[in-house]
Amino acid sequence: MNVLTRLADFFAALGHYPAYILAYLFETLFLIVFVMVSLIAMIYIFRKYMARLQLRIGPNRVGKFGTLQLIADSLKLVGKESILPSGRDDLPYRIAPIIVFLGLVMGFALLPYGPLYFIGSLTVTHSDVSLLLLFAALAIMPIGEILAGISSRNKYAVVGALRGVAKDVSFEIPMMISVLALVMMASAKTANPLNLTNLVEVQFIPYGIPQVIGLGVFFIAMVARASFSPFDMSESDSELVSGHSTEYTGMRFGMFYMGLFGSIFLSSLIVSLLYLGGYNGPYSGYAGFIFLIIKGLILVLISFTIWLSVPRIRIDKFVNMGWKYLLPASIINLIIAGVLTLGLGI
Amino acid sequence: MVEILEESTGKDGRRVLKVAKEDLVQLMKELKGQGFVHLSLITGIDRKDRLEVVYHLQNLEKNEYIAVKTETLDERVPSVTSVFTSANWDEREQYDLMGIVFEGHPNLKRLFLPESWVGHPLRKNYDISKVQYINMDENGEDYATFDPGDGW
Amino acid sequence: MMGSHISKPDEHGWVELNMGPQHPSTHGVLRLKVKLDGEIVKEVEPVIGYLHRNAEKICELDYYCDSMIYFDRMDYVGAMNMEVGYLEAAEKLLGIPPPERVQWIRVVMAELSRIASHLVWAGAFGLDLGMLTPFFYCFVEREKVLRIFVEACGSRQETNYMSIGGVYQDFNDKLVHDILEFTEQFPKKLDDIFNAYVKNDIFISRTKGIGILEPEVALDYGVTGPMLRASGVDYDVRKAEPYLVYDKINFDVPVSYKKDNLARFLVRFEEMRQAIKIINQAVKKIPDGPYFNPKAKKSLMIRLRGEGEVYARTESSKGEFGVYLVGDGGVKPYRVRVRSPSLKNLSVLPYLAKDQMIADLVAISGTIDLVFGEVDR
Amino acid sequence: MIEVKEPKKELPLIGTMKAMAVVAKHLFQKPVTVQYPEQKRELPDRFRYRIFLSLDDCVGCTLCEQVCPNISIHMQKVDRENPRNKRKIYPDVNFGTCTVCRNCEEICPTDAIYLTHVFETARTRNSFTYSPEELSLPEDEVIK
Repeated sequence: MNVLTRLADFFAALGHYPAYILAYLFETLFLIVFVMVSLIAMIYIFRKYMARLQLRIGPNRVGKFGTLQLIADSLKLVGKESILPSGRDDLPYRIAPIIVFLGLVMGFALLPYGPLYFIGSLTVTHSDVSLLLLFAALAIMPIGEILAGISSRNKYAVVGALRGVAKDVSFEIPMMISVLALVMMASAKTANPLNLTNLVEVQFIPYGIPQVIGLGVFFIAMVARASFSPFDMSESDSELVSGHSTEYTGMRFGMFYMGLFGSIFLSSLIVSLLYLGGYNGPYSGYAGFIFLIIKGLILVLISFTIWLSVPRIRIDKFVNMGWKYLLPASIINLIIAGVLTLGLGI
Repeated sequence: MVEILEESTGKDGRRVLKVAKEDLVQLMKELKGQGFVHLSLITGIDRKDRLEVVYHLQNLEKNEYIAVKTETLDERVPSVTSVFTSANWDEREQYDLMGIVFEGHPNLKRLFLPESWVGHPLRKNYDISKVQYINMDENGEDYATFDPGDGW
Repeated sequence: MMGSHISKPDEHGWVELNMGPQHPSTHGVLRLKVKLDGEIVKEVEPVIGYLHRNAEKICELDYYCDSMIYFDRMDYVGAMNMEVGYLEAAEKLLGIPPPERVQWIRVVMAELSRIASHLVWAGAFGLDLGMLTPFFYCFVEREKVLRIFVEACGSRQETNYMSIGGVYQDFNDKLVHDILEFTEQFPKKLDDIFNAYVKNDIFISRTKGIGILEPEVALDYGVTGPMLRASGVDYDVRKAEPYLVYDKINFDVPVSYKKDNLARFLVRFEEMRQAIKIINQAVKKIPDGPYFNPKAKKSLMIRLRGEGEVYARTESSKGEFGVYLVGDGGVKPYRVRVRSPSLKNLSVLPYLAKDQMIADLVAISGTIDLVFGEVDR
Repeated sequence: MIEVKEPKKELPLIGTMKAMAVVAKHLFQKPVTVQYPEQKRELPDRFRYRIFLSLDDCVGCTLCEQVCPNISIHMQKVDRENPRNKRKIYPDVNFGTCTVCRNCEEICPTDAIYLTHVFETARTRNSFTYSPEELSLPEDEVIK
């Protein structure tokens, strides 16, 4: 029993197809609300956490404990004039932030969220290849950033976009190879390992334990994907002003900003789903969603600590790292996974 | 060997050598050979009838600090950039603020003020009551103007 | 931003990029005209003067005692060092030596402000490299130093604490107590900050072996201070030509032979530890006595006359700070010339940053420790 | 002279984690921020900002005008009976350019001009200059 069928049952009087169409619509709406709420929560948590690490208090004026600060900030961003640079390439310039945001929402739509008390499973998409779809959706966001960099006709932005390309190329392959190892391990237990739900449910032992190297490689790749320090070369604020988003203002900039925080949360959820057992846990039939969120939040806090305490790595060093260390490590991890699956039958 | 016109000790106990400006570069070369590898400071002094240029040199091994003085009547002094690289910016600064032309300097541009600034502010006859405003043209280069409406 | 729009590459295929004067990493108003070949910096031309006030001219128009506040505003993160530098020259020219007590007080204050200056540098260097948090730890500590300054003289940054022939206000027991309290807890905090930086592999990879400055080149460009010492030249004005009472204090001059960014970082941190050592000794040794030379009584402040030429140099937090004063017997100086160490240190940037990456250009300009009040004056 | 040694080389990642731990440790420390209008730190005795003028003590000697480095002080004619101030001139202060250097306080022969702890001043750009009468009034009366 999941949300979709419950909604469809609710609208059953309208007939089979209209009921499902309406159910999907409402589900998408719920999802977007969830994404927005989690984004605001993410930015609030980041600002509070950063403030506490830096011996400050953080937002505390608007609302109790500054909880309404983010709403005020987003209102400010919406109300701001969007300044368009004169030499821009108009269409890519306008659609780039939308692409980033769309990629983010699609990523969230493909995750299995696990069951929550009486509502049942919160999973939105029921596809047998949701793992592939998820990584396809994840690959959309960098395209938006590159488009933004090239179309805004600014030298800083172009250098940022070039760095972004170099970065993406160098972590993408190790990331996919470490996911391949996961699929290999899962294929021994389930007939359809490309389905994320199956992939999570076969993790009696979280895959992070047999595949420590894979977890490390994947986590680094996910940090690089979300592009915060130490891997924020493409928008390094002290070198390239703001990288690909230099020429963006107002809500367009806000979309990049939300894309950044959203992808931190998204990558934390993905890591906890793939490697830390996702929504598995005691009473997971009732509280699976809560387990997932807790695991995700712990990873988010770790990510924030990394962001705040580690200097930016240089782009050539990162490319070096991607090809010389991450790629071999992920291949070793693949071999280990093979040995574990075929030899020991875990 | 360079003819030293006058050798004295300043109020701070430092040796002061005085040379004609024709001998300056030669003297600098000799001093550098003697271990004065660090040209610390170039100062121009407007003595109203003449311009005085003071070079402070330092010998790190002997821990000695001396001043070399030269004078000019026509605002022209040979550049010592061929001997000390550090003279480059110092001479540009003195050209900028004092109006001393260093002959043989590779890149004698103003250091602080925009190129179109009128006058050299450290001169005693510089009129500070005339305000100059600085603005930026389309290429990002600064220029100075007397018109307050044009400046920022 | 002006000049950051795409233009046609030049004959080498290099693109000109204009960093600054408003750029997050330029510590004020430095403008760098950079020629880029992809990520590689081919040519750098610093353009300075955006904070130029011509302090030398203003000092010429003012009385000897008034110039102090313009010296405060040169190196505004470590103002006491500038005051010491100016007074070294002015007191020699006017013939008003400070009493013994004042000399010890000045040493304490100069070293405190050296700590304050280096802390700003350490935090800002972290920001240059993309470390957000240690910046705040540095500033929390710096705030404690500034609190001592407020207690001593009523101002945080532009202190105007020292006057010709003395200091404006005397030390008291509470100040000594506060300073000792600070020096007691500071080394532990400093170690924390230090560890937050150097334990980091990425920090090491960003600094080690980058921006190598050979000692011959450094001397040729007139580089002084921690940058010169990080290049392996053991030279410190406090040792070579002791002013105030530095010859009565036991301290070491940190030197590194590695010549790179990391060496400069380590030298500056070691200088802070040595400064604590100096303060601890000096605070306890402050003798009793007048805090003002009676020859420079308050009502006579504007009637001091000086004649002759004096060049005095001190070791400020940036390097060798020299003041050349020429007096003509009047109540105002005839010519004031300042040797600002940051300016000389900046002039070596085009040499250091050639053929490095943009990220390293930022890191190198961070290690130079630029303060634009002093560069532009 | 001491030679600064490079720090011991840490294992990859372990060193980074140690540095992160140093930062994360501060999570449990108290914030240092002061919430300004509600909380105020006590001011040290020697803190100085707003300049006050005692009209009865001022003798109009113009020393403060001479010593002011920024030319923030100008003498103004004030019609006021004061036997010590025959010329009837008193200083005004432009707080827009005043650097609070304390030179005027130091040089004043009668201690008529002095700096105080008052720092919460709020003026518009056209009214930075305090006339001699305003200088002698408390801040809240001036703002009125």
